Amino acid sequence: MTTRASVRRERRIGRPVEVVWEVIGRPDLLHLWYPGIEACEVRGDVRTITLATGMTLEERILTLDPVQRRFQYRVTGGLFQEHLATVDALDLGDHTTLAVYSTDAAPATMALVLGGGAGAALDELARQLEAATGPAVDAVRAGPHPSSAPHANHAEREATS
Amino acid sequence: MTTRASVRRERRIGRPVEVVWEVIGRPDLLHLWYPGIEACEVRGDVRTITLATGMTLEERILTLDPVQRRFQYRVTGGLFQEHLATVDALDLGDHTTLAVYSTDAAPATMALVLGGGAGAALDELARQLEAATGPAVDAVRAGPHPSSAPHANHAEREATS
Amino acid sequence: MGRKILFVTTDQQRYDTLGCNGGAIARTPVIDGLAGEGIRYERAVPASVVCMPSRSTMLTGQSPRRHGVWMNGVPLPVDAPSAAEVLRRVGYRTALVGKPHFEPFLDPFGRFTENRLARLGVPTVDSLGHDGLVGPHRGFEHLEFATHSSAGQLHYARWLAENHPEVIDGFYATLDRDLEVNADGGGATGAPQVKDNPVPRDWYHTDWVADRTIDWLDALDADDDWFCWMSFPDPHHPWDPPESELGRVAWREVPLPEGYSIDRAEREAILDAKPRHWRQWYDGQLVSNFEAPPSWVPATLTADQLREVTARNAVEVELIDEALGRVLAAIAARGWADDLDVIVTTDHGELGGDFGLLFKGPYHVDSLMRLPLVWRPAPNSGVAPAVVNGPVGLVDLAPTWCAIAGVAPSPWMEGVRLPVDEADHVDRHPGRVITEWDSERFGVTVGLRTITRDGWVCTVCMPGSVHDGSEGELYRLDDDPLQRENRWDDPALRSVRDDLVADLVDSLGPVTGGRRPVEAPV
Amino acid sequence: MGRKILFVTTDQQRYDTLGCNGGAIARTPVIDGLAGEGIRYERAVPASVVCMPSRSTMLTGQSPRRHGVWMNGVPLPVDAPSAAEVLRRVGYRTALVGKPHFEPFLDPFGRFTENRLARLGVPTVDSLGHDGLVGPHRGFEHLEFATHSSAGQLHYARWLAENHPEVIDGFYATLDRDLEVNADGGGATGAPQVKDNPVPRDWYHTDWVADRTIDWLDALDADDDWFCWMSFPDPHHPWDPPESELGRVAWREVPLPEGYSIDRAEREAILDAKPRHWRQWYDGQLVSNFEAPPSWVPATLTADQLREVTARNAVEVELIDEALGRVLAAIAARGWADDLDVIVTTDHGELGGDFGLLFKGPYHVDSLMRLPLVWRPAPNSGVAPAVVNGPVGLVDLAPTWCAIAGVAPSPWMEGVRLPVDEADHVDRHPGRVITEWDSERFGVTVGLRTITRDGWVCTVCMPGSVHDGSEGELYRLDDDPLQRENRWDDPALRSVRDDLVADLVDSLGPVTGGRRPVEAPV
Repeated sequence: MTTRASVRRERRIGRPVEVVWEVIGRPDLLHLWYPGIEACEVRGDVRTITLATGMTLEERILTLDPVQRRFQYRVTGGLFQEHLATVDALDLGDHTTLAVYSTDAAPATMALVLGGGAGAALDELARQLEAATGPAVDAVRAGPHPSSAPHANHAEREATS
Repeated sequence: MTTRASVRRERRIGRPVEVVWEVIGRPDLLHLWYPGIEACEVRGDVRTITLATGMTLEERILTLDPVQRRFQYRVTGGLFQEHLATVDALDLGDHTTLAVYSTDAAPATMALVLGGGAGAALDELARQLEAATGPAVDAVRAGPHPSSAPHANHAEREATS
Repeated sequence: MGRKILFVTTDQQRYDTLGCNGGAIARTPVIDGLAGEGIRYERAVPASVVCMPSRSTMLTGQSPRRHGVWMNGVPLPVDAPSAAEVLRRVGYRTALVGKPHFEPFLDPFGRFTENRLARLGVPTVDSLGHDGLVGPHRGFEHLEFATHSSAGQLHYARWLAENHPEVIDGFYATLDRDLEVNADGGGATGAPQVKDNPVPRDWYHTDWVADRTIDWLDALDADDDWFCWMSFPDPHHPWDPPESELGRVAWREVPLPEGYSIDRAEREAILDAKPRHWRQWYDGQLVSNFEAPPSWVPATLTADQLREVTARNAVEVELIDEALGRVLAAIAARGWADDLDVIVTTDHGELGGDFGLLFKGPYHVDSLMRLPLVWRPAPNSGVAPAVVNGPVGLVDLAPTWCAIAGVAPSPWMEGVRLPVDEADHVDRHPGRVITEWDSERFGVTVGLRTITRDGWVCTVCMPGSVHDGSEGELYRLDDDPLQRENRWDDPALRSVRDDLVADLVDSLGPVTGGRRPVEAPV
Repeated sequence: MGRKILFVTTDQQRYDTLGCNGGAIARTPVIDGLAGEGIRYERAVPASVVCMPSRSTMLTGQSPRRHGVWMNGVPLPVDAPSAAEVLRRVGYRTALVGKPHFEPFLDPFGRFTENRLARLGVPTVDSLGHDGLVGPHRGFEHLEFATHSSAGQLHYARWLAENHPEVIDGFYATLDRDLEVNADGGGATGAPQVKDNPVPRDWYHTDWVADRTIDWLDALDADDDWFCWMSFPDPHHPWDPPESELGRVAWREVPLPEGYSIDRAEREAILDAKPRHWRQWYDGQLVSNFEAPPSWVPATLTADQLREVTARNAVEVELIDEALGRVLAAIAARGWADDLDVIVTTDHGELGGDFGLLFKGPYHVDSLMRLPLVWRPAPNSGVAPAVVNGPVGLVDLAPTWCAIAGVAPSPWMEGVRLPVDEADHVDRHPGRVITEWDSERFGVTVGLRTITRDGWVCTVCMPGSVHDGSEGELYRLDDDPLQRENRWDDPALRSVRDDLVADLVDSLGPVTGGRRPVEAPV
């Protein structure tokens, strides 16, 4: 019996929610703020990430919702019996943001390990945003990824049957 | 192709996180703050809820984590191709709490409908907590459910294979 | 004793489906007769081209930005102001029979009053009004509901289940198993939302609505004043009228709509000159809203499918006209004919094949915005028959009901009493109508703001996930009645556009507060 | 030239596995010899009974509540203070060879330095120290790592993969496919974490650690002073020593541990008198931590399984003793024998069958808390052989290294230099050692606070998801050396308990700041 677990990490970031979402809402920039992810390629709703250990993971982007400011992806390819990552930017109404990175996974151990990575990622995200500089913040400033222009809503379509 | 969706609702509640968790962390009390749920029965990690329309749903409690203050359940029984509900109490550090209720579901439409219910539930939760009175708050005050004493960690075990 | 008000709405009916408006497919002698005796409006414009916002505007006399029902699925607050309550307080008996839709239908928790009422088996429930006074739900003493479907929680579905369960499955399933608008095709052409329905005509919702209306009226005292909103679910899809009636219109002989270009290249060129959401939906690249089957691609629509849909739509329109005739006869039998005001309209139109599209969406053109509207004032009021050409809004209905009842319009009403003729329009009506679209669907946002004025229709596409804020539409109604040529970027019309946009921005006023959340798709 | 320091740790070794401590199963002549020439500690107590917190205490000289590694999986910050860096700054060459575990092993992102180093192929990396000065990682100029497994990112696994890939699968898989501690059984009895491993002894990690240590020492200059932490992964499970060595101990003839009651009723009665987490784990009702296979139920442990595990554990202990002998010989060959201080200890014990349990967890009894500790001062220092009975802590190691090197202990170190004899203990040592347990596992929290003092061991169970704050343990070591009788609720000992608890609370001091998050299970 494989157990599942859910691990949530959060950081309050001293920047407005729109600014935080500019980074979180760019799936192609994850490697610029997630320690241990060295590269990141997005094609349609498939993202391939390369870890510092050399491992590559294929992910399906499930949700990229600028209204809720919620980004979700799922690692595909059999490593997990269950996986769902959710990144939220929550407006606290005082020009600060609560960034929340959740991992649901089976095996449970992987939720814990990915949770650790997510915590480190939020630390780095907060560091860059509050300093208003850093690789991810600079990349956002350089303009959108060609594929992230106003677009149709393919992202939330996922075959589940 | 069935689409999935993820709908998040949140409310800032002017009460400390421990007080908010006292309610959220009691799966047997959901009907006392979720409009349209008329009854709620918990046996082990199975919860059966009865809706105002007479419909009953069976749910599996996946996570009841007082450390993270995260509660998760999944509607079982085939109504959904995917379902995961997540309720978080997030400490904002100023004696206020952000309560977040998320629904991941396929079909997507059900995520929207359950999200609507969750929003109404958070409104009612905030109302009762901030008034320090109401059915759920009063039930918490009356003491724990017999089965919610210090217990072993069955909750996060779920067969996924 | 004052004037009685029969307010008749249909759902998603095009202007051109009525004989009095030039329609040649459906026969609508009853409404045509009312138009001949009363006032026919050539350009009645909704505040929104979807149900819940538009109906909320009728009831409250407010724009969507004020009543807050900014898209389908956002319930009108129970304590929103209600013109029905205004009438009730001056002694009117009040009822709404048929489709309400101020609250979402999809409601497994039974949270919304419309869904609760039939379960409770009571004609109404009390609730707090906008002014803190308790009264019946939204001012209606009697509520009896139906919608397009034989399923669900409302009175008609329960009545069918109790009395005629054998016919339930004959209706088209409006939602598929994923609770999305169903794309399944039927009939002879496989057109979406078409099904042959063996239900006897008497048990179909159109006649049920008339029957229930008549029953309510029959229970009133002879000297009661009354306001009755009779709200037919048709001719909104699904197009599943009783199959016994299909012979009324031979679909193969139905002419294609003027707004439909049979030449694909021409059709697509017209779409391409409009803001991008037009072509994206046509091609199946964009599903921005819940009002059409998400898995149906408009580009697949065939001419024959369009003919069959048009024919069935016309059948439904005829049934409504006949049902209305029965109600009017019943009213006459009560001796109320001379005191009776009848207003007939709809909440919004239907694309109906224009530009190769069906159903509705963020498309602010005549297909969806030019509505049937007829006001037949009480014969004893002495109002002369007329045609009003200038634009009026559904926002003007509530003040009109007040005027009929002889009470002042409430300060929260934004419209003005409908003009009784063209001169009255020039004198009293602002001459502009604002139509708003806002939608959110899983992160995809579309917003349109439209002004109808002086023979122009001008639409600004708000920045969102589809538009960048630079796009818009501009049509001159007299020389382009089908809105085939988008003149937004025409340099010769730049000052016209600037003036209309400035007026639009002015008219919208400040937006206050955040949007209320969407509770359900519909 | 000063004294050289060889600091030898094993992992999860019981006090009673050494001959000098009365052990009769494994032969440990090398360590026994060091004990005979030096100081043997009868009650050396860790600050935590799991690896990462305990090892962090050794390196920093701080308690877990101060260094912040409050459970396995919480990394020691890279800029935590390091006693190795203190020695390096006064000229010592520094190395750590073997198992580090200041940072989590399970690290798919390669975020932690320990895992990065082998990939980078460099002996160390520079980082910022606790005082803002840059130096090699945690003060070590040379780092070469191994752990219990033939898999993973560390040097030993890479060395095997490169040089002897054919033996990798012979090792036990420490984690199962769910990355949980593996419960699979092997050997003759099916005991968990047991496997017959065909690896040749020379390629096993115990000898590899000795080989790499010798190589590093051989590369030093003759007049270098040095501090070498040689850290054997054994005898921590898995119990998969080279099968060629299994004949050293005939498992069927191994006596059952004194702490194991073969009578089930007696065993369970003892457990039932302890706080509830004992019996709950035994019965498989509670998995509170990551240190044992979650799917293994202790109640299923058979006497034969225990014999086989004990035998294999002893084989691993013998191999370590022999490997240490080889290193000491190499040091002697370099001419450093007279200047050499050797300290041998472990990070924590092993339940080893006591109370019917294996592995480790929140169980503060001698099985896990009474550690082997031998300090053989440099022969030329003139320290006389001794046995110290009073309790000392692993927190005392860092000041001891400082003393050996002739530098003052750093102000951030919490312990004192290890006493050289009983009188020195009475004079200088506070006489109490605090041991802390904290764990979180998916919402299940357990906390223990223990004081060892004056022949008592007293544990308070902190309120959490298992305990309500009322439970505890109290043992008198002289008349209950196996801690079979919990006297927490004995009214006759109430004042003793109160005094110990007060001292415990006093010693813990204020807790500052929040807990750092857990990054991985291990």
